[in-house]
Amino acid sequence: MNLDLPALLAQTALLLLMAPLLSGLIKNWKAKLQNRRGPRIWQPYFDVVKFLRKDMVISEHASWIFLVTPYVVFVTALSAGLMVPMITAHAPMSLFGGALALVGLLALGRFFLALGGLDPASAFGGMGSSREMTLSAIAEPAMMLAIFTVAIAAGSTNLSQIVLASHGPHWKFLDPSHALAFAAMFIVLLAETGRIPVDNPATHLELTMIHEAMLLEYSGRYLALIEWGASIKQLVLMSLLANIFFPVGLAADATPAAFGLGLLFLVAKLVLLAGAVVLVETTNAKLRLFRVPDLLSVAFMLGTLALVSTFLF
Amino acid sequence: MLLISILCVPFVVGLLCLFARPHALMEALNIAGFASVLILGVKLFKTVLTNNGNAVTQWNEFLRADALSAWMVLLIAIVSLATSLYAVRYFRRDLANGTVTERGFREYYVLTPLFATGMLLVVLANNLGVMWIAVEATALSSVLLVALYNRKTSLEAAWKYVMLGGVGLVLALFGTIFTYAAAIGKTGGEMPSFNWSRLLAMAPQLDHHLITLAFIFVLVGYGTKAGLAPMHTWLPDAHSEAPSPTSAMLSGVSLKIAIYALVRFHILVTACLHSSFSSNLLIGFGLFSMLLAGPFILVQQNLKRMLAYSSLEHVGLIFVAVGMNAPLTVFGALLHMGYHALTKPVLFFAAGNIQQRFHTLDFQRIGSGLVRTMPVTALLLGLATVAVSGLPPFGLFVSELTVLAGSFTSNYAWASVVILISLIVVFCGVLNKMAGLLLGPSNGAHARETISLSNIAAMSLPLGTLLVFTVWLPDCLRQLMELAGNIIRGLP
Amino acid sequence: MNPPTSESAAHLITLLASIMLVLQLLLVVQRMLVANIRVFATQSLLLAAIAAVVGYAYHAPHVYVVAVLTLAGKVIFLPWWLERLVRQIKIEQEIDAFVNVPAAMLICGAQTVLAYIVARPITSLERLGNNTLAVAIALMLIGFFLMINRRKAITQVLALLTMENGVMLAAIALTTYGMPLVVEIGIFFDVVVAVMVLGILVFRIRETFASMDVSKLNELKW
Amino acid sequence: MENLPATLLNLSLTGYVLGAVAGVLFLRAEKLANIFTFGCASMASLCGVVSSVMVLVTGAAAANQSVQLLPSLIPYIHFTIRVDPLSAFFLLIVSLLGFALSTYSLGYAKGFFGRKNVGVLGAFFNALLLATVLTFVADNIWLFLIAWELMALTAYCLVTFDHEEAETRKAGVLYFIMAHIDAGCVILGFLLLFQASGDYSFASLHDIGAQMSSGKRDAAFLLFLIGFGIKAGIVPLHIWLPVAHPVAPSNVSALMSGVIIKTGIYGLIRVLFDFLGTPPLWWGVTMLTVGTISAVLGVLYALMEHDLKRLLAYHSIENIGIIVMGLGAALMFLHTGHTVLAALALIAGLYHTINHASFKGLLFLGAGAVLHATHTRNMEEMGGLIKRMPQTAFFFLIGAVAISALPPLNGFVSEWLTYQALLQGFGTTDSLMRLIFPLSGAMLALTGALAAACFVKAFGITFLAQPRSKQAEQAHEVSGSMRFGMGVLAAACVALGLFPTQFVQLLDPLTQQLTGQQISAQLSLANGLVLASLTEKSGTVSTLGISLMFVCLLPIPFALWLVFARKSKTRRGPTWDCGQRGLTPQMEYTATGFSKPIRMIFKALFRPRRDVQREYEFSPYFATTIRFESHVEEVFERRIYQPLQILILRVSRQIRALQAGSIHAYLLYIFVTLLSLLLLFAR
Repeated sequence: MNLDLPALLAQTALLLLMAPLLSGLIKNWKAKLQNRRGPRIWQPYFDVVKFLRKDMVISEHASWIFLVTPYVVFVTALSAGLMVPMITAHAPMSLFGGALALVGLLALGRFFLALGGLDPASAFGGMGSSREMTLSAIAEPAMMLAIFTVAIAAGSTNLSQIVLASHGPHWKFLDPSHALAFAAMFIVLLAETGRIPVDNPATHLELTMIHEAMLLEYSGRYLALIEWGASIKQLVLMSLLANIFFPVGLAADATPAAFGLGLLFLVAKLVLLAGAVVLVETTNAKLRLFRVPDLLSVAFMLGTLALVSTFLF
Repeated sequence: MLLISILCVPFVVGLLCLFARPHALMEALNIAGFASVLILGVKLFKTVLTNNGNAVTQWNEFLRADALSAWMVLLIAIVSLATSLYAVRYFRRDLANGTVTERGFREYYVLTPLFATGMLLVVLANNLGVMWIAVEATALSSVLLVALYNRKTSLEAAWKYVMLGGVGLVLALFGTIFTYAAAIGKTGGEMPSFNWSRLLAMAPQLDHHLITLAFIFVLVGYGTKAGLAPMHTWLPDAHSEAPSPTSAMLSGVSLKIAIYALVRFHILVTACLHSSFSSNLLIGFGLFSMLLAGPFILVQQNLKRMLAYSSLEHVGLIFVAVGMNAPLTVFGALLHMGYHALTKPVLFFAAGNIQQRFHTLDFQRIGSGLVRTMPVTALLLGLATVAVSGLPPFGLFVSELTVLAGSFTSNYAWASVVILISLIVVFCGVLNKMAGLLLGPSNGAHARETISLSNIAAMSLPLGTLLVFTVWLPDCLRQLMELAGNIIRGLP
Repeated sequence: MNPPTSESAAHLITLLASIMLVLQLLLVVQRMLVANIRVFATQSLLLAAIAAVVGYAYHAPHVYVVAVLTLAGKVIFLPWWLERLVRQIKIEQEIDAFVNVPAAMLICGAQTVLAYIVARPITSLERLGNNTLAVAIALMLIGFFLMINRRKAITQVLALLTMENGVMLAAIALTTYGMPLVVEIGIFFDVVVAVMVLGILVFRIRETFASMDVSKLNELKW
Repeated sequence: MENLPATLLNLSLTGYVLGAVAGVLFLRAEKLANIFTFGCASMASLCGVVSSVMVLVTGAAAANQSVQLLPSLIPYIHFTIRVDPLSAFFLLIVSLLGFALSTYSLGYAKGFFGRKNVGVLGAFFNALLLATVLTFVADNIWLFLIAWELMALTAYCLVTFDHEEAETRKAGVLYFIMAHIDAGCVILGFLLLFQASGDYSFASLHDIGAQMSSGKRDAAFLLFLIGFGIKAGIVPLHIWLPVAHPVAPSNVSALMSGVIIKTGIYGLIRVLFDFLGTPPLWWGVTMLTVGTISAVLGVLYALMEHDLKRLLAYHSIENIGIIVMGLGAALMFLHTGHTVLAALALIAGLYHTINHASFKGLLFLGAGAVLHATHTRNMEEMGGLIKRMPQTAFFFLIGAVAISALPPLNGFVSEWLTYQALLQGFGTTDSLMRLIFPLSGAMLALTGALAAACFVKAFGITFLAQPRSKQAEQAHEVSGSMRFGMGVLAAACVALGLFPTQFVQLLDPLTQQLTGQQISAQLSLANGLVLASLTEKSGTVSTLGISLMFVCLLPIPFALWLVFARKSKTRRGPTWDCGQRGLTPQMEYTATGFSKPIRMIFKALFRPRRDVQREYEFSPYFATTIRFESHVEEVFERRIYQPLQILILRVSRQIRALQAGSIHAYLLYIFVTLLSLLLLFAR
């Protein structure tokens, strides 16, 4: 085993730096579409820095779980990101885990986040934890089915292998199974990143909060870590979607030019995806909590159909 | 001489008790009598073994003891001994309570040895007519024992017992006569012998029609005595109303005596007809008995009646096992007879203790939590329940599994499904009732039980024997049972 | 070898057996207790007669013993004892049956037919008379039916005894010589003791329940 | 020294016997009883651990022979044992858990002093362990069945240890009845095999299925599936499990959930892979389906529980489902002849078996510690325990993370292997049947996510936030031996999580025995750092690597703190209370509330019923008291078992009318019997 240290460092840096940008981009575009000026694209960076500097108030009921959670969320999201191919087909940590490990790591972060929500004895935190765990649970099978579809086609759960396999002659995007799986995955993405119509990231209204409710007691640098972690997670999922289903432009050889091209392609794909997300967010209203399962069951059905169609065609 | 002394000892004890004055003397006579029967029984069993399986005969083959008889003698002896031990404490207490009169007390000690004599005669008589007479004698002596308490219910039970038993015995007599008639004219002019061994020797020549008819009558007749459903209806009544020592004798050995009688005919019929006619009937009635016992136990409210139905189930199992006629099943049946004879008395003894304490056998009125109020009885009752449910480490597990395994070597593997289902149903009922009885909070008011050493001894003796013979079955006993099994299966 | 069957003896036996059957039917119809006992005594007398005829016709002296025992026991002793019992316990004279008379007759007829069917394959084995065996089985079955049909304890005892008569008839009919003497005597004494035990019970029941109706003995169930 | 494993095993068996005897001897001396019974048990199980590991490591041909334990009883009943790799593996599980539990019990049983008889508890505890060990090592039908029944019996005695409670007695009865049914099925199944082989020894049963007619083979399969399935607790045969496990003392619950139900798994593996020969396809499909259903329903019902131990018991059903999924997949691969894949699926199942033993044992011990400290199993009365029992909380958290299949702990590893087996199964066949693999994989994903939700609830409500009751407030950390017991299992969870490749090597003799393949080399990459699913290409994972990654990445947040936040201050303050006058424990989210969204989403299954009663003086909006009750329907209990029970009882009562006391009726029965026999046979 040889660790490609530069690639590792590069991807870590990429994840850390690009994640807030993506969040900012989405926020900005959303505002634009809603005829608002909106925050600057760079605003999330400032937010993170501001939060990092601020003093913290920690609930007197909270235990060490509350203190550990931000680190866990941050680290798991980052580790998950290291398993996803971003610029080149070879993710730096792909040997340490593939799609399943990625899902597991994100789940670990969520597990602690939910515990952190419960820890300060506030009703909001509990509510948020409860909803978050519920929705993620019903999103999980759809996500797995979508991943299985591509994994079966590639014969691997390793994300790099999946991407490499899709380079091969047999791959075509027009393959119905891929299209269906992509649709399923896209819905799951909306749920996992807390987007409308599943969750409204901008709300602080008690009854509609999901993700935000869990963070209510967090402040200062802990909040910064969690927010940053969340945006990394969003980046990870979106690049996963982008690179698995559209494995174009990934750097084939280790030349700076190829890397540059790869980065360019990645950004382009992410921008497109962000656009799609923004479109969906703007054109839809948030669903009632108990309507969300309907949406996710659609995703599940799409995933199943994707599988069936690999079988049929 | 051996056979005669086996018969005479209890008979003389019974007569002596008729005239003995002191209570202690009667008790001592009983215990001593049965102890000597046990010793003689062991001697008989050794003699049979050293005789290489050939029967011990006496009085020109009037009395005959082969391996099967020897096995039964052992069972009768040990159960009677345990019962006589238990009876000491039981009847003293009853006498003190005024539950039983002085006359009843004497009646018990006179009739029980006679009852035992009758049973011993059943298994030792070679002549089928004498065997019938002996069965009738056991019935008559036990009827009065059942009615000993002279309560309304015990009279009712005794009446049902004697009427149904009487009808059964008349039918059995019919069958016995037919069997005898089947031999007439096949002996070349001589008067045919009524001896079972002779009849067996000439079995193939016996008249087939008559033998078939005979077996039907014998089956219904002795089946009534053995508690085969649907002729079993007297059984729960008699077993529940009799004094507990008598219940123990009835359930522990009396049923098995009737089984023994029926099995003798079964051997004869199979040897004659060379068909599975009697086997099929035994299996059919056995399975029906087993199945019928379940529902009654599930919704049972009376402890001793539940035990009686459990006997019904075990009798059914023994019949099925004998009917299957495979080496393993027959061996299992004999084993089962023995183990069951050792288990049931303990249950009835415990029930007797409970009855004397709470003056009822109704589960609801006894309440729960016997482990607190009567720890020793509860422990022994619990162990015996485990045993009777066919769970290890007690022998009934081994015998039941042997029967089941044997059924898979015969043509009747399907029957094992029925057996298992009924065993499970019965288990559900017994467990449910017993758990409610033994466990749980006690209703506090009662003081801790006082229990005498003889009581504990009487209850632990069979249970201990059972445990010993479960983990260590001496070779000689096994040989005896194999010989007996061969007799049942009609092998030389 | 069997001694040659005397024609007239055979006829006589058949006749006596048939009368026994008729008496049995009479028992089913008869509602008076004492009368019942006497019918039974008569029936037993016929049985004793059959035994005597057999003993005479076939030169089987020990069958005489059976005849004498039957005469002493079932014709004289038991009826006397039962009548005494009836007097002692002062039972009402009426006996109610479960099934009314015509139906009972019909059932008895059916049982007789059944008895003939059952006995047919083995009539060839009968040593004496035609259909004596069938009559014996019919006696037994009707006795059984009688037992089921009657409510009074004492009639049930009586019914049991008629069944016993059937058995004895069969024994004589089938085996000619009767059974070995030990057995005969043993059976006889057993029956007598049985009836006495039953009598004791009847007496106690009467004392305890103030009634002889066994259908009221239904406290023990399930 | 060649027979050291056998000697150790004998030593271990003797130890259990001694422990049981000690329990009986010291019935009246509870302190001595405590020390001797549980001391013996821990020593004995330690011997068992060493013995089984030796067998697994050396492949131990020496131990793989029949050993006569006692002289035989009747010529056909032999007490022979044999430790083949399969037995050794399960012996390892029972001994490992037995060791942790025994040490735990040393402290736990002190809670019973003066209240209950510790001697009885200890004696039965040893007896149960003994019976379980015998079940695993028995080498013939008789010994197996005897051990099997003894296990049921001793487990019953332990379940009803606290028999003053009506709930306990009912649970015990239900457990024992189900155990008896299961024994019945197993007996029938074994006898079918015996019929074919004519011999009782396991050696003679090897591959006996090939000599049986397919009808009998299928019958045997179904009987074993029901029999062992009841013991293992697969849906819909599970109903006894969530009832019986919680009412037992916690050390016993842990043993039952950790090991006893695994005897069902052991039986299934023994029978299906060793005895019944190449399976038809539908066996595997059935197992896979049943496993999937068990997993999903188990976790769903677990979510509805607010009784901590019942919740854990339902999770046992879930995990058994996952194990059975692995076995089912393995059967399907055996059918298609893919023995390597079969070995993979089998490893997944076995791995999950030992994992479940360790984390479920740990969780039950944690629950026991909580119960010990708070005297309640109701989660709604707990809370805030993490501050009062920090170590217990930490161990429980490890168990919770492990059971939720989160990396890098052991639950994740085995589920990862299961996923891999399922995914690769898709390519093994062309029939439509192959869709079952990814679909059950998706259900496995659902299960895992729901399990995470459930343990957020279990841990969060129990240990976090404010105490919800006085007892919770006054709770205190448990004794050292109890913490040691939990620590052992927590260490096992971590070790099994971080070193999968090393552990998989132990399974080589096992897969060799059952599928003829040794695949640990194919599963290991990069000197054992990385677990691969047969090839590098088809998927890899490294829990150790992930943990290292965590460690390496942690400096980043610290660096951020160093750069930006060194001057920031941290202060403790009250939780935001929306301007009310302080938060009270009543305002916290409850366990019931936590699972409400799931209850609503799956309401077709749960059929929730709620019952709200308000008492008010002026207007319903100003209620003085509100009573809220919420029920969830147990579908199988309500729809199958209860109607069945009612039906049986009703029929029984009707049949009872046969014996209504009338002597005439009784005579009639005899009469009719006689007449019909005459008519049938005597013409």
